[in-house]
Amino acid sequence: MKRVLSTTVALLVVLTMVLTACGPTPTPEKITVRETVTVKETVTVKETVTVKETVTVKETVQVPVVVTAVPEKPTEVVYPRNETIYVSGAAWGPASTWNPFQPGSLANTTGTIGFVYEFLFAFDPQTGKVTPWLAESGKWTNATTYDVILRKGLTWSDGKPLTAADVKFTFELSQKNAALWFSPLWTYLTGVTAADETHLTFTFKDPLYQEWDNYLYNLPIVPKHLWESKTAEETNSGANEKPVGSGAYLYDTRGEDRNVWVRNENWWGIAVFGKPAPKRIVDIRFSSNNVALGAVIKGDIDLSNNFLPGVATLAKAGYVKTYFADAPFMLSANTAVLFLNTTKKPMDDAKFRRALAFAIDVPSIVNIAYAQLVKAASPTGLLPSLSRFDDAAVLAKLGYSFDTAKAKQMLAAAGYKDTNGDKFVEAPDGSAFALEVTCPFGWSDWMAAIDIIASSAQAAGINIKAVTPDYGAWNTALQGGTFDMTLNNWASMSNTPWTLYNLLFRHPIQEQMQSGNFGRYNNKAVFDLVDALAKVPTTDEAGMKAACAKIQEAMLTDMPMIPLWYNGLWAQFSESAWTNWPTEKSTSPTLPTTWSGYWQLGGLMTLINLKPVQ
Amino acid sequence: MSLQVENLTVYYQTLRGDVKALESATFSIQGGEIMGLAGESGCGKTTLGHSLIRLTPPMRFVQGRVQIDGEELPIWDMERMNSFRFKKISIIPQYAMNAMNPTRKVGKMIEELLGSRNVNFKDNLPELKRRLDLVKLQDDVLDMYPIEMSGGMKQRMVMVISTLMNPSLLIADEITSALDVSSQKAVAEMLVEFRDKECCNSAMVISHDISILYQIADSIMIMYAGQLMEKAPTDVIVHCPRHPYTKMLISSLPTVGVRYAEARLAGIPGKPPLLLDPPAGCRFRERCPVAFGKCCEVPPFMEIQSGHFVACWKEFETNAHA
Amino acid sequence: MRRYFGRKILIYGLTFILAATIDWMIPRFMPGDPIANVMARIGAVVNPAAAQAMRDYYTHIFGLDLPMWQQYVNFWNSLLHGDLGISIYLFPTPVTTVLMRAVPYDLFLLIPSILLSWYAGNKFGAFAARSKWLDNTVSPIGYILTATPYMWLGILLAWLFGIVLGWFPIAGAYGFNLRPHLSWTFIWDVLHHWFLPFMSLFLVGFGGQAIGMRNMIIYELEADYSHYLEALGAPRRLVRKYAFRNAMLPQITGLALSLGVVVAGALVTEVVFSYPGIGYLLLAAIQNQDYFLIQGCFLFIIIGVLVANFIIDVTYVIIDPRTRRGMTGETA
Amino acid sequence: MTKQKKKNEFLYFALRNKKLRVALSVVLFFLVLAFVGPVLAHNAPFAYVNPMGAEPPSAKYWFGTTFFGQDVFAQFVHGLRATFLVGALAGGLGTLIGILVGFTAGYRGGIVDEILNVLTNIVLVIPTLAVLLIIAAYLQVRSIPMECIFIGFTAWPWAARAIRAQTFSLRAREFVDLARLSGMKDRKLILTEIAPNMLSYLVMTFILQFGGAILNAATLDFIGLGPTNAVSLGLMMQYSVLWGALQLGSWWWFIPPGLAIMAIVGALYVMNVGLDEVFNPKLREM
Repeated sequence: MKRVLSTTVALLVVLTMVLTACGPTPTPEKITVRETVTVKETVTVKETVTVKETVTVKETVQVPVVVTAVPEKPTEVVYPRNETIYVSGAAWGPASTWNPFQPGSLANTTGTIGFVYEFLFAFDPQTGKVTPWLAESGKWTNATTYDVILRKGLTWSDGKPLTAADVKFTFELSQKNAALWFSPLWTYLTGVTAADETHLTFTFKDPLYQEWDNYLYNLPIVPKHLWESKTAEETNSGANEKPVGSGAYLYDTRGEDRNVWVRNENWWGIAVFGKPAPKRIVDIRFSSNNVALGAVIKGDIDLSNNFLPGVATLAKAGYVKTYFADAPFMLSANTAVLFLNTTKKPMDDAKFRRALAFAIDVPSIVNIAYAQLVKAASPTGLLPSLSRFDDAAVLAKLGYSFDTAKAKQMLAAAGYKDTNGDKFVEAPDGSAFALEVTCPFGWSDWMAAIDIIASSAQAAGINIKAVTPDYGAWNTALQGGTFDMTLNNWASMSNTPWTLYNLLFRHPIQEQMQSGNFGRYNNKAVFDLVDALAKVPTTDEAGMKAACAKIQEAMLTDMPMIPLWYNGLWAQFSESAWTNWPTEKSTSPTLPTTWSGYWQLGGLMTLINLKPVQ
Repeated sequence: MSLQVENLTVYYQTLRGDVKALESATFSIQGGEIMGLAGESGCGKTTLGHSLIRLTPPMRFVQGRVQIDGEELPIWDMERMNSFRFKKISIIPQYAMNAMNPTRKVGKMIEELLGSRNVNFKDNLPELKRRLDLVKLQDDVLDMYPIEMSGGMKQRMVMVISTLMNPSLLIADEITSALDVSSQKAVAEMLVEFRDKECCNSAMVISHDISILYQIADSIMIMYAGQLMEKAPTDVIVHCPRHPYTKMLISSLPTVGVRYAEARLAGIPGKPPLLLDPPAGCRFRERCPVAFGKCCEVPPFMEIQSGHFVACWKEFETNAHA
Repeated sequence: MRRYFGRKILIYGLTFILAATIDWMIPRFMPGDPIANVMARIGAVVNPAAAQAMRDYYTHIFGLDLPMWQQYVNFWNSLLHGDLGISIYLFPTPVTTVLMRAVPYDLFLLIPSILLSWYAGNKFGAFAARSKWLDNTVSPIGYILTATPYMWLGILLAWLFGIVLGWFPIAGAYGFNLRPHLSWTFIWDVLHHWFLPFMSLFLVGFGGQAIGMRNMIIYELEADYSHYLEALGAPRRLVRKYAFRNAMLPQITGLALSLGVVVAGALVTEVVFSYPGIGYLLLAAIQNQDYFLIQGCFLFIIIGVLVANFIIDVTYVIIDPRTRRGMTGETA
Repeated sequence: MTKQKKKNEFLYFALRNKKLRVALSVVLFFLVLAFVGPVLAHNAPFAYVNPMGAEPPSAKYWFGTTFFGQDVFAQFVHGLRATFLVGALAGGLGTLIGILVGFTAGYRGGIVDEILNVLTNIVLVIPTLAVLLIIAAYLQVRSIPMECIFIGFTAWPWAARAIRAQTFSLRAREFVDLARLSGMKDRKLILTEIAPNMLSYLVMTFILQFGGAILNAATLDFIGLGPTNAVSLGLMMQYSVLWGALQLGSWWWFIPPGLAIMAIVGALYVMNVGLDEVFNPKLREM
């Protein structure tokens, strides 16, 4: 009896502890981790020029403690269904920071950027247009001057007005602080002047037009009156709880597995864009995608941006809606590229690399590993939204497709023959080789994919086996360049093909390649082509196409990496509570996504367009 | 007449069939008598002893009557026996060393035991202490855990516990075998003292150490292969045994005081029969030098002189002629 | 007695120091660059100068720029101040904060499941040992349960009650539409989410305890002292009481031993039901190579198991006089 | 009774013990399946054989197919092999170390015991996963033998503690004391008095370690710290869950592996009790 008693006591005690527990516990999210990294790249594939001054770090570093996020006077504790939208698929860990300058970690509080903090412009991948947001307009008055006019009546959520001074302050934050991701901007930005409340002038020296647009819709504007007092450390890595921004939603609360945002009824944008339909957004972090799958089937989730295996079946059965009614069901979000380590034999041989491109059974990857949720990538690697930059002539001449016979024959022609009768070809110098294709353990779809890559390559006589190290080991090998060949998809939706090529041909080659050109492909000529593209004004589409054609020709000739398929913009939604989701049939479809960094790419507009079910 | 056993038959159930461990035993123990029960190991003496107080599987009651002080003893019924156990008939088990609950202080255990028998502990405490004194144990042993006692102490403690209710019959099963010679003597003498002080009316002392029995027993009963062979006053058994088996037994003891167990009836050819299916008739006959046709029938356990019982056709014949 | 406990405490202290040291070594042994990792997470800057600045910055924050011996000293120093560093995976949240968020869920899951399964298991086992047919009908259940892998039982329960029947939620600690607050709605919802994970922990533990107890009781009932009691006409009640009591002792040690398994079980169970406890946290930390979080979790488990072991040891000694002597090497 | 007779006795009762017979046949069944299964399964465990993806059991695919259209039966039988391998290797290792440590501690007692006890405690409290993590980090590719060694080296404290206790109780028994009093040499004492009384105990310890190892392996595999280059029942469960087998109702994917583990380990435990009854006459059914 004693024990039973103590047990019940313990129960009650602990129950109360749970109630007062301040919240979340991290969870491993294998598949969404990758999505996250993608997300990260959308905001950090930024420039490559070098800063002049390097920052010095203070000796003692104070790291702010995350305080319990339950507000002093809680609002509703049971959310009415008809004014709440439940979404998932963005966060891969519990919220830990609301600092808009830590883009990667923000995946866990998707909304910090886009809901709370806003941008001068937005970008709609569906139309490829960069559209004004905080800014009313912006234009190059001459080759080195860019003028921005802010909208009137912009306000911060604390009631203070948002003025040109705030924008100027934000841009200048990184002028003396190299640890901020956007510090490289100052290698060609020479100054920001605020003529008055709404007029800004940016002056440049030798500007990178292509990248500038990225900044316009990726750099979150922060309130000067709250941030000017922050130290460099606070600015760089402070957690910034209870963020004050200018956006459509306010930070409400968080739990170990969720972030809750509540509509900002005084948002300046309501007059301009309309009022977002859901009063409250509950952003759920699922421990793993299969759990999300269950929630979606039960209708607990209105919009899931998790990668859900087998969703094709569900969509066909009508359990869920997807953007396309049929394969590939999903919009394409980014390109899965097989990086070849060009510093190792035989990957240093362009002929071998090209033969490999033909050997890989992409159709099986699409049909088996993804059950048709994705589609094969264009050899140029560019997303469908940028397909207008694919050069038909180059593709006709140098394009590749799965063809084992052709691969064999190309290998033979290049001098790769099976001399020792092990069914696998040896290098022209007669040396045998055994290669590994890797991806992190647990990323099941990719594991299936590399299995297929390995087996189809073996069918063509190339000795490749699939290996799946743990994420950390994989990441180290990736950035340290010790892998043979590995999958990566860190470049995503952008207004310009330059974003992708900047990743694929990142330069200069460093001993740690942290965000691109992991195969350490070193070719000055191609690098120059990419830099040339960067300097083409975004208005000059013909010029961009010409530049891209050159890059694509070089790329497909040398094949330093092999674009394979497009990972989807995973999105499955139910119409049980909210309707009018964007689909292929919509007149002006926006992106049905909640991923961090996608709100300004149409995510927010999707919310604005939603209609509650009566 | 303390104990009266008639035609008691108890078998052991095994997967191979019944082991006929005790075959129609008929004998009695007088009030105040200490009877020694001797025989080779496996001869059934322990079976006899246990069947009188705790007849549990694999033991199986086949037939027979047992009376104690003229009262029928329902030995085949575990539950009904309870009222007799401890009060009428009690036992000092062979395993006295581990007989007490290791996790209870001895005193506490006794208290709970008595309590369970609706006997008031407090009332009996003085008597208990007196008897502890009798066996030269301090009172504070009651506050000890068994593990804190030596082997000899435990032995004596169990002796006290078992006799606390002044049973009419006390069964002492190999009480000395685990002890060194000196404490053997002590324990044996205490047993007698207990009887004299009427802590128990009569006793059945099971042992294969005839030398011990010789010291303390008034009479000795010899068993062989589940059958009673001979019972007589101690001196008679030792000095003029009548049953051929007893004769060999005694003569095979080079000097009194040698442990019986070690002297494996060196003189007698052959081994005891397997009791799974023993030969009909006298089970000793195969080894018996004087065996003859008649021995194929079971000999009765007849009193040839007052207090002297023998089960041997040869003996009866010689008697008849005499 | 005091001497005995003195030694015990010494042993456990020593165990703790060694365990903690090993704990400290673990991350330092691991290949792979934590800073590269944290930068990858926080959003790497690509131009060399800025990258270097960031590297130095975070290396310093995590104190990895110090000589090993000093890192070790700092480790203990901060450990004694209850400071376990900053989580990489949840930068910039302190590890202790992260742990404290998870702990309640673990206690909530573990304490009831351990105690109840132990208590019920023992009762049930003793009950099973009562008669042959009970034994033959009841024991098999115990064996099946104790032989079931935690996660599989979890999967089955989730599938059956969560998906097929839809009676219970199979993920999270409380509903999506709730914010923690004190109300029956919320408490009910929490219990609703807690039930299935609790059950899968409880059932497996229950089976093990029941079987253990059943076997123990059988032994004890055949022990000499039981026979003696019966010979003296003690009623079954008393005999059973003693047997049960003595069978309990090994069961208590058994409980201590099972703790490790239960923790592992909790981990997988939490994975299956995405229940936000330490075990779960640990897995996340491992997969994200979050040194400091990993250390935190291990230390927490180590301390937990040690304390539990010590408590159990004490209880054991209080109940069983024999151990005291066995431990001090004396013989009767 | 002479030794020889005793042996026959054991055999005699062993063959007549229901528990033992049933348990043994279950284990043997799976063992045989593990050996002949791969021959029956005409597909490689990871080969994508069914273009239709996940399908329920059929004549062609006895246990159905996975989400990717892999043959579940093939994975199952290969997984069984891994399971028995782990049980034997890891269980054996654990028992061996356990005996060495436990017996020495129990028999010597005193300071030796103290030291070994501390050691045991430490290994017992170090979360199994810590060591695994190191291994996982060092070996980018983990193999089953590795897993065995790891499990063996973390599981022995159980055996050690149990055997230590048993040795204690034996050491305290009178007959050992007597033997010691009569000046018997330690070695002889251990061999003649203690070892025989321990033998049954050791056999049963091994059986328990065997089962424990299987469960441990399954757990590790399930949380994704198992072998990265092999198929195992635990991995099957992990994948089935990871790929929404529950939500998509592919019960044939996650039921068999768990069921097999349960049956094998359960049988081992029952076998343990069966042997107990054989070795310990008091418990024999009459």
